[in-house]
Amino acid sequence: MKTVYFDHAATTPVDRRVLDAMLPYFSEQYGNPSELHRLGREARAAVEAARAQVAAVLGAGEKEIVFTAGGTESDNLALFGGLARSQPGHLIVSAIEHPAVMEAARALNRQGWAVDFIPVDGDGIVDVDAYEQAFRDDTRLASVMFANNVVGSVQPVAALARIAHEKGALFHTDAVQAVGSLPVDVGELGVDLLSLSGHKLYGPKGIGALYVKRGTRLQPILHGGGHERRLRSGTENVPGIVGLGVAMTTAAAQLPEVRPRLERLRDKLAAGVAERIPEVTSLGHPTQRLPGNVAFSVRYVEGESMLLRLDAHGFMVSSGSACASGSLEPSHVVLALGLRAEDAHGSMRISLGRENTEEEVDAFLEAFPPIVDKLRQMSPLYVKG
Amino acid sequence: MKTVYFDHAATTPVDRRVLDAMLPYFSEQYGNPSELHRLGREARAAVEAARAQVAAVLGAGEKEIVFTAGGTESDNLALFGGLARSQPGHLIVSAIEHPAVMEAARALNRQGWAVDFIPVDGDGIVDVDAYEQAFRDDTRLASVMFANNVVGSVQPVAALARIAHEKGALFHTDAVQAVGSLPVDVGELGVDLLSLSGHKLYGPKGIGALYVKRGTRLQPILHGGGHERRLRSGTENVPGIVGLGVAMTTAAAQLPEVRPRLERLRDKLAAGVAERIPEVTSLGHPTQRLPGNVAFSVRYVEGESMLLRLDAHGFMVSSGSACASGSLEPSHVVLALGLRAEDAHGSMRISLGRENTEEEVDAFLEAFPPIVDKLRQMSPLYVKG
Amino acid sequence: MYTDLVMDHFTNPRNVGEIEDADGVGQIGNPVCGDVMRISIAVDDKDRIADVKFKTFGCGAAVATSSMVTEMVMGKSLEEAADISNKAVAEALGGLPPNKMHCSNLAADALHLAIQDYLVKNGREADVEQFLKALPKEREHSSH
Amino acid sequence: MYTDLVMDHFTNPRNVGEIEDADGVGQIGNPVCGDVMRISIAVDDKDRIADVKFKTFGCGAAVATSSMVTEMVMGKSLEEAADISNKAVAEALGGLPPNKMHCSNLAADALHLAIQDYLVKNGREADVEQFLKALPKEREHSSH
Ligand SMILES: Cc1ncc(COP(=O)(O)O)c(C=O)c1O
Ligand SMILES: Cc1ncc(COP(=O)(O)O)c(C=O)c1O
Repeated sequence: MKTVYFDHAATTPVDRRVLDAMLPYFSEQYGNPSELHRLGREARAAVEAARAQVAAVLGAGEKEIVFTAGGTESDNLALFGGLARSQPGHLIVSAIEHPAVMEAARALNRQGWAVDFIPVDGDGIVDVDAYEQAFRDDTRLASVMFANNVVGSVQPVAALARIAHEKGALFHTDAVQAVGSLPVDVGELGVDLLSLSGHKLYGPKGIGALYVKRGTRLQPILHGGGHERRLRSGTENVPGIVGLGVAMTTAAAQLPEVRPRLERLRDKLAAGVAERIPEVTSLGHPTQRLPGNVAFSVRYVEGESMLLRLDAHGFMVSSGSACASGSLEPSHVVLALGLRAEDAHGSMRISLGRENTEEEVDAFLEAFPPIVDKLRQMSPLYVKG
Repeated sequence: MKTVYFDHAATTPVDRRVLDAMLPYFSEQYGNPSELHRLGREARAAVEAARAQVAAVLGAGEKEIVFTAGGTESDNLALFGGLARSQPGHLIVSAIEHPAVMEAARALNRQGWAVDFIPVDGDGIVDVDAYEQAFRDDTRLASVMFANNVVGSVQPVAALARIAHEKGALFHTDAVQAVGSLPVDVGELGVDLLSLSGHKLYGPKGIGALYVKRGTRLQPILHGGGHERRLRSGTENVPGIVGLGVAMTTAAAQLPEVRPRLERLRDKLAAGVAERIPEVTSLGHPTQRLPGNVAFSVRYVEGESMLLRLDAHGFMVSSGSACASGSLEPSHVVLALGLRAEDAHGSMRISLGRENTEEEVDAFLEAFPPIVDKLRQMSPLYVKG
Repeated sequence: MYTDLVMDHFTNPRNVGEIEDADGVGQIGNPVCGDVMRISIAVDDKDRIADVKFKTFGCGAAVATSSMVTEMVMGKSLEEAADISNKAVAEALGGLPPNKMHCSNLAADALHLAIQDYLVKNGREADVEQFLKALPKEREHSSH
Repeated sequence: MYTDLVMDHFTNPRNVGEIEDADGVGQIGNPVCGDVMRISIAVDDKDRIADVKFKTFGCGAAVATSSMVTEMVMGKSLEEAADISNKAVAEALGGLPPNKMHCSNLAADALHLAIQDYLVKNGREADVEQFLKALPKEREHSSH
């Protein structure tokens, strides 16, 4: 069976060029960058070249890039590291953050920090007034994601950063879903901290970066040999770092071509689903959204059962965020948009990527309606027989 | 120029079998293990199979293995995670820990924990009496490394763990240098927490594991999606995890053959250096040491200059621990053995690995004495002209 | 995460639907929680389950346990059917992931409610007590 | 981390050794800190450095800066030599890693001490002041 991968927001395949660039660093150029001998120096040079690539794509300085083990670590480093020096005060996050920010904020809350969760509107865009009013004298940091991983909505990050700075707070954005899919320039955004992750942009898993604006005081969360300008100890994951560098460069180069193409496929897919299936609610903002994200809720059926049936037909999608906890709760993001819990259970996310084609979209639009139909026939909630 | 890699304690090349096992997981089997579709399920199965491999080698249960991004993260998770629930109390570490434990202990100290650093004898073995006497009513955890990364000395871990338990404290061992080189069985050791790192045992960089004995209460340091039984959030580094599993299995299978071979080369090398070069002090315990570790201090010359000259002759060694801080301080480990600072500056570490041969050892013994001689001729400290 | 048997029951669910003029109907769960199961039974004059059908809103486990329970009780006596527990259904499927054991494994409860419905409708309240010792009492589940 | 020029000076250090019956000798550093440099000079009757040699215990940067400084001052007047700073030596080498700038970059200081030694030995204390404004005063370095 031909399979169609529509789950690029969960993870992406490593690009051939990325893997080719990484390969020498496993068994040949395997030096530890901290060592002074030839293999060590060559590894160091590779790490620094990758840092320059990441920095260039973000419009950052090389010294502003800290390599981490992924988006989750970057988010945790931003929040815990950015707040470590201060006495517990106040922290602002949006209501639709990824668990990596959400749970870090909750952990800070248990340590004595007051946390405000800023609501979003029905399209999944942060309520800027509520955000602005949430600042207090002791607000140290605000964190609002660049683009949401479930419903794809893109936030007004530059405006939010400006407000945080007016209030004297640091601003962090989790740009894990945005980097590689949308132009992200730290200068234009004016953020202090920005998280990204390799495996969301055709790079490897287990590598990420945190942009730390020059002058931002940050404490490490991993202590040790003092790597990454003392901000992140641990022997550098050289192949991963090299891969991230190439993935960033490749994504940036392809963006002008890929983005409009995915937006067209996205809109076709969303329109096709809405046309063919009654009682579907589309989720997220109609235009202010990730190029590859289509999200909707199907009444009377449950997300996992749609996902598994689609999988049996070769289509790989997600019922929401990939959450290892295996929670059965409906997505907090979809609930934050105002959906009733029973409808939130019927939500589904399709995330398109570079290699997807119009044929695949068409095939999906063929396959999906009968699946929904069959599940609705099986549903005790579905009244119209 | 033929090069000879003698720096396996810093890092190792990824074994061919390991890399081959990893390769499909980059661009083909690239699923996110948290996703329910086929690619996700296959990735989940690969992760769990690797967990079983790691657990089997350590004599642990599968549920006792937490994957991390490396030895540093494992050490930090053990110390911060093992102590998070308690009120600040007392913590015991040895004086020769790797910075990953040392700096974590110092950070805990800044958070209000009392820390005792237990001295070692001239051979680099922890003073068991001093260790035992250091325990207080509020001692929550003791951490003593299995084998030292600089001078190779192997600690009496089982006895130290037993004492900690008698005193009602948790026991952690940093076994990053030991796993793969020596038999390590958590049941025989009786430890609660044990750290290991992939790139020290012919696995990839950026992956590690923490053994967490069933029933041990641990808090995460990375918060998010709840991966790894909530102990370590972040999308799993699937290729890295698969690589670690195969690296563990391969190392364990080869250990009975590799270990005696390396010990013989090690002893030949150490004896050869001592024979050919006057005023050399060998470091660490004569027999209770890592199979591949040769460490010594050469009077009147400085470590880096030896290292760089050896590198120019194709021999890659280390002047001590690979420390990204680029500190010019002499190794705290060598000082803890009782060497004077000026002599500690002349220390060097050779760490042999699987692929090293007797010819390489012989070549080193040829090349090294003239290098020392030349440097001594250049040294204002060297009196005998 | 699901066994092959779970996937088989999910992909090819047995006995989907609703029995017209059923002798007993049981429904459990709550759409807010993401799982609703309805089971209808036809009972013959020997107190045997002559037919059983289900409708389920829920995840793979919810569908599979519903399907499995209908297969397990088809043709069984009410007394035998009443003895089947959620745990037995999960075991018959070769096990369920831990996080699916609590909320999505309610098919036996729905069946028991259908049996109760039948008994009550037929004036046999006394048998309810006898057959259904561990009857779900509109469990905590439905409201959480 | 080291420039090619640093590596060249380290691998093929110029002017290694000790001038017998030197006109001036300067030593700086401390073995405890891991760097000791000794520079000896021969001065001709036109106050020019006719010969200069070094001995150094230390890292690559320490050796390279020592070698470089001897090359820079060979044949220069004492006044010109006195003007050379540690910074100038590092620049002549194409730069040094940041962590090597402080402790391992003392060769110019050793040279200045050698010049001072020569001047004092020859009763020219007055010139010390003039030539060597920024003379290292047995710096903090030696004791830290
Ligand atoms: C918005 C967002 N933030 C953070 C993460 C966490 O990144 P990682 O899986 O690399 O830890 C993800 C994806 O998992 C994400 O989508
Ligand atoms: C004893 C010891 N502990 C911890 C570490 C840190 O491991 P990693 O580099 O994988 O973070 C190392 C090596 O760097 C080590 O030798």
